[in-house]
Amino acid sequence: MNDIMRSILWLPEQASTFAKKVDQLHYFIFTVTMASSLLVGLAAVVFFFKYRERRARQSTPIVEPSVRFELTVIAIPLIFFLAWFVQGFRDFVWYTTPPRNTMDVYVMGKKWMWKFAYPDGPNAIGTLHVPSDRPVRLLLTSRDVIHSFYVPDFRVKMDALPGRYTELWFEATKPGRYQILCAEYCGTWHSQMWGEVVVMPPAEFDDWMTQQKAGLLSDRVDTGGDDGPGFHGTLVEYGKRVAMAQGCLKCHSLTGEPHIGPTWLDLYRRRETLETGETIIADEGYLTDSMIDPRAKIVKGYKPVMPTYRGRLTAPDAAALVEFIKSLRSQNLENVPSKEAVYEPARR
Amino acid sequence: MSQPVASAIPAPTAAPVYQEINYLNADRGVASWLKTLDHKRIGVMYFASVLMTFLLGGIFAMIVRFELTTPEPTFIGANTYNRMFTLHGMVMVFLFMIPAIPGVFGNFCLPLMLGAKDVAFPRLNLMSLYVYWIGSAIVLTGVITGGADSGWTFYAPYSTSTPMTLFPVLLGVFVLGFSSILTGLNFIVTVHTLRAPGITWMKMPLFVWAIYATSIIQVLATPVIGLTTLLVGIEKVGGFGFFDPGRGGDPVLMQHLFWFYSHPAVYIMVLPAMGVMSEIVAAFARKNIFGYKMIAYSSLGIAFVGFFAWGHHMFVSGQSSFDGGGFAVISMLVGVFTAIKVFNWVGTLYRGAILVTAPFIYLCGFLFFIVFGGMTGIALATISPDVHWHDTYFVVAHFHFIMVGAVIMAFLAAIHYWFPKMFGKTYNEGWAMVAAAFIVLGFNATFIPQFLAGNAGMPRRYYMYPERFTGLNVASTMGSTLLAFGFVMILIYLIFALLRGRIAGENPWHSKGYEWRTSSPPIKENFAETLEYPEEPHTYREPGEEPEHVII
Amino acid sequence: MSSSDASAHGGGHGDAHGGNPHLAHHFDSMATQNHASRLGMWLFLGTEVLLFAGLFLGYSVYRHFYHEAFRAASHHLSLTLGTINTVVLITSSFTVAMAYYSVKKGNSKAAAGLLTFTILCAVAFLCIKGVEYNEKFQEGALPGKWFHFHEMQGYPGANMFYTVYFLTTGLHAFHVIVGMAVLIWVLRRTIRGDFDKNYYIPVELGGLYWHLVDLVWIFLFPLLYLI
Amino acid sequence: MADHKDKHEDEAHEHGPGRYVVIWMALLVFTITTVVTGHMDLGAANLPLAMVIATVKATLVVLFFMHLWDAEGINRLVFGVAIVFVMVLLLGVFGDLLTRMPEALPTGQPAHTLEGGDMPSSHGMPAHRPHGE
Repeated sequence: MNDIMRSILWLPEQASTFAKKVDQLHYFIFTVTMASSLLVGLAAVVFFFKYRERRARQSTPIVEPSVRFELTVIAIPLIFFLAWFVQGFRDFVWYTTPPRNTMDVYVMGKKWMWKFAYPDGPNAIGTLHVPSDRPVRLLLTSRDVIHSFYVPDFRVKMDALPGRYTELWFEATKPGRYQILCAEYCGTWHSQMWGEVVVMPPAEFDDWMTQQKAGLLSDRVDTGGDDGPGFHGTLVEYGKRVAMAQGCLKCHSLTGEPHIGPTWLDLYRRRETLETGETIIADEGYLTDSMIDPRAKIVKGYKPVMPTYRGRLTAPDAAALVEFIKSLRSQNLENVPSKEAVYEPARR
Repeated sequence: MSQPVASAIPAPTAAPVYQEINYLNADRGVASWLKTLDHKRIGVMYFASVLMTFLLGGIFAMIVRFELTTPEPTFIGANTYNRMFTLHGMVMVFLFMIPAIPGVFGNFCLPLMLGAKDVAFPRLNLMSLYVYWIGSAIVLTGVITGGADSGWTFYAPYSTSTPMTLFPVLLGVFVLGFSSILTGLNFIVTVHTLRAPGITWMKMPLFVWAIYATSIIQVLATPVIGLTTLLVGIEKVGGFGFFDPGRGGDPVLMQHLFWFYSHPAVYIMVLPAMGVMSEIVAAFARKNIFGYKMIAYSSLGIAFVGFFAWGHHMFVSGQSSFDGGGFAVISMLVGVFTAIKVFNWVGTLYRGAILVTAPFIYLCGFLFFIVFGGMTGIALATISPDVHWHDTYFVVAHFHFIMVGAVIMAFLAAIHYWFPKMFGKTYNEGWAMVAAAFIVLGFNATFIPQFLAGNAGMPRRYYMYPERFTGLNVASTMGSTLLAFGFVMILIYLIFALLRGRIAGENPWHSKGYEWRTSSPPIKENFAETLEYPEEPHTYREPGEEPEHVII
Repeated sequence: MSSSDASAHGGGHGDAHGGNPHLAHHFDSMATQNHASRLGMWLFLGTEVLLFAGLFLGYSVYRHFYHEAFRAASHHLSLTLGTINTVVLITSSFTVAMAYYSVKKGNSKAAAGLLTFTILCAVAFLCIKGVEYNEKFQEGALPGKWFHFHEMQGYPGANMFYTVYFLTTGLHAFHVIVGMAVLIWVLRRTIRGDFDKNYYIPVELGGLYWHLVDLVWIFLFPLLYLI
Repeated sequence: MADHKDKHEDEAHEHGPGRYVVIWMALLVFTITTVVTGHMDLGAANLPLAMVIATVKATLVVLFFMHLWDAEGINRLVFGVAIVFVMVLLLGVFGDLLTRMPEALPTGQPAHTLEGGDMPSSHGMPAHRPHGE
């Protein structure tokens, strides 16, 4: 029964305890909706044929509802709606109060990627490793605008507000890889702000965690902590490795001397004049767009030879590249704090 | 199509007469139109402008639909796509849905239905039209100079930090708010002071009740969206920090202020549609409305309780679960009012004399869509499923079922029902039925796949989506072409009817609505002499014949 | 916009129905037309109340978050100027009510004098407000981005008080200017002698708008200056 | 035309200008009291007292200066409904603020003191565990 209903409604897998709970209510609402609209439709069709106009300008009786009829017409929908509300609200309170022994993970939504930080473990961009059959609590925040952490297979979603924390918890039941999507509109690449939850059996997860903590920077599966000082491996280093791996440095110099493509030294927020004559500021949006679609905005004086990197660069790679480009500043700019306004809550 | 059904209408005893000197040609010249104080002319001018904005909104919609045929970028860039769905939302909501039925049919039919010569403040009425034109012009300059890319909800941290200048679009929405306030204010005063003697509150047509309830919302909710656009504009230009989390502001407060207007605004859109449908179900079932008081009071109920339910848009936005519960209960109450209306409409068909015409097909479509749309709305208001559905295509399908399914069906039904009264000519019934079929089919094909995409987890406003949603999106795009084709068909045969349609005569549908008791097109002063209103509207019985009174 | 509609539906256009030139063609009696004008004005006042409701909501939300900052900041506002402004507005509200009363009694000259006094009060209010704003600009007690008021540095959310202060008093000042324009327009017509014992609606509606502006200040004054 | 009584318009409850003067005086007195009480440090009672006085002053202005006292029933209804919706807006939003998760409330640090650093370093979570203990 559960699988039939799930396939009719195109619902994704039920990979968390909350998914099973909420789907039952979903089926109940769906069946009652279908039944009532069929009833109403049937009544309309029966009246439609039974009371067609037989004579021209046919006069019709005055039909008035009695008070009893009116009350039943009010009572039936009200009872169903309130029943759904009670069950719905009970599930919602269950969903918004995490149990006590959850494993906490910090989630930072940043323009078009998700970053995860285990309080005592490694950091990660885009992939979240969680054990199955153990409650996990995510403390969501955002670096710039409102994002929304959404895992369809767990039926969970919560907005990530800039400058403060919101929480979301789930207990994965089936090991596997489940897609994370951003559900609150957040700009150009809102539709590419994907991530992945890797659910591992508890034993396997514990081995992975210990191995991650002990592991050196080089063999870390998901290196690239954050550009804050004091983390093992920063985004900038990760970006540099990606640039070397993808061959960007064959055309873009880091030291300022001219090359096939524009130099990356002091590129960030530099005012560029394009072939079309219009001037733009090379900000994150421009840099990311140019990686995906380089021919769109060619800087004046450079040949359009750069290949597109769509499909070859994941969102985290692109973000790391942008961070790396931002870090390339010649000495004279050093004193100007070019770090954009960071909304991060201080401890209260 | 079988033989045209128009013949079902009895051969009129006298040949239909076209009122030669009517409000259209009473005085000539563009100046007479631009400076008119006649509510009927203002209604016709609203009609023309509203069709244009609907066309513009429809173009944006088709661009969005064609872009979504493939998971990869199809023919426009990410930023252009974001602008397209934002402008589709803005143009459709603020320039078409809110002013459409109150502006066109409220202006045209309200005084006729009250037996009045004009609305209470004719000059304010004309001012409302000008303010609507100015607001639309400002929004259109915004569209040309780059438009907005923050979604029609322009949520705070994104709308105030995006480099895209939102200013013209926000200013346009601010100005359009005034047009809405003026129309609402005008209609409330007209209903209170200009009812013909004999038309008591309980003998007013139900369309007037719906417009009255809508006007209450228009007057009391619109100032808050005016303030929100003002605050977002100041925040964007001046950096005041009212909504900026970095400076102590609270973006969730912006959502509260926005949805305090925008939820009642969806009732501004749907209540007039319900009013039109109450008229049409009575006229084409040739029967008195079943449960007049119930429908009238539930219109007022929706208007009042609609103000308390805005929080169900913010269940997963960081709002507390306690408050979420409160808003969910109240949303259920609003749902009950709509359910009452649907039962009473279907009840009106009982023991009626149903006449199959294009408006009646739209009525059937309307009934199905408002039941389906309304129930999914209630499902969304039960909080725990909303966690999965929020900001996915399930929500998009829900509100399109209500906005396109209910409101635009009613708008089309109203056009066909009052077309003979407004222009004195009838449209071709055969073509109208074909177009109606296209619209109903195309609508289902467009939005039912979106329900399934929403269930499968496809978020809203996605330019590129995971491959697994491709099939549903292609189906939805095909459906939307059907729907667009239906709209074009209607435009064609209505223009044809306007130019060379048959003369309709004073009352082609033989409806007992008050607005049909004058010539068509009506004379400038609406009624030649003051009429008597002995019985409720839509009591279909020959004079002197005692009707059978049935209580169930 | 708001000022013109207060007068638009006041003035009738003399034609049919003989007798009273101010009776519009679609109304049956002056009583109904006056009733319609008043109801229209009260509906418009409802929209103004809800417009300021949004700002009062902002005030109370940010006061709830940063009450120390709000209490400390209110001590930095000059109470004397605030009280003078309140007295000025209440007196102007009184004089505009008296102006309406004297027009109703047919004494247009007294009404013109009282209206001029009200307009002068409005100008005085704006000047005092200007002085206060000037003081703030020097101190640096400015909203959001430009907040560099050294005395209030320690309090979290102090800039929010000045954001709310400038938004509420700014919108209120704008409504004072609009109200002044309406009263000047009504004064011009009183001097021209348009009003008499049985036609005084524009004065009443202008007065209603001015009373609303005073009403908003009655709530704004304690919230910003006292607590 | 409408069922509106004509007599209401003419006799218009004659009252001298005295009423306005009395109301004016009352408003001034209330202003002085609110300024004085505002200064005294009554602690928690300060806000409600100031609000009560402001509401009394407002009702005086509305009833007598704006003639709602002898106005049509519908005008009173319109003003009453506007006030009800203002209360609903305040209740709805404060229903959320008072019961929201503590970490989801703004901290109000002025922008420039929010120290940089993207992610909370591993020194642990916010001060206390919500719902936890």
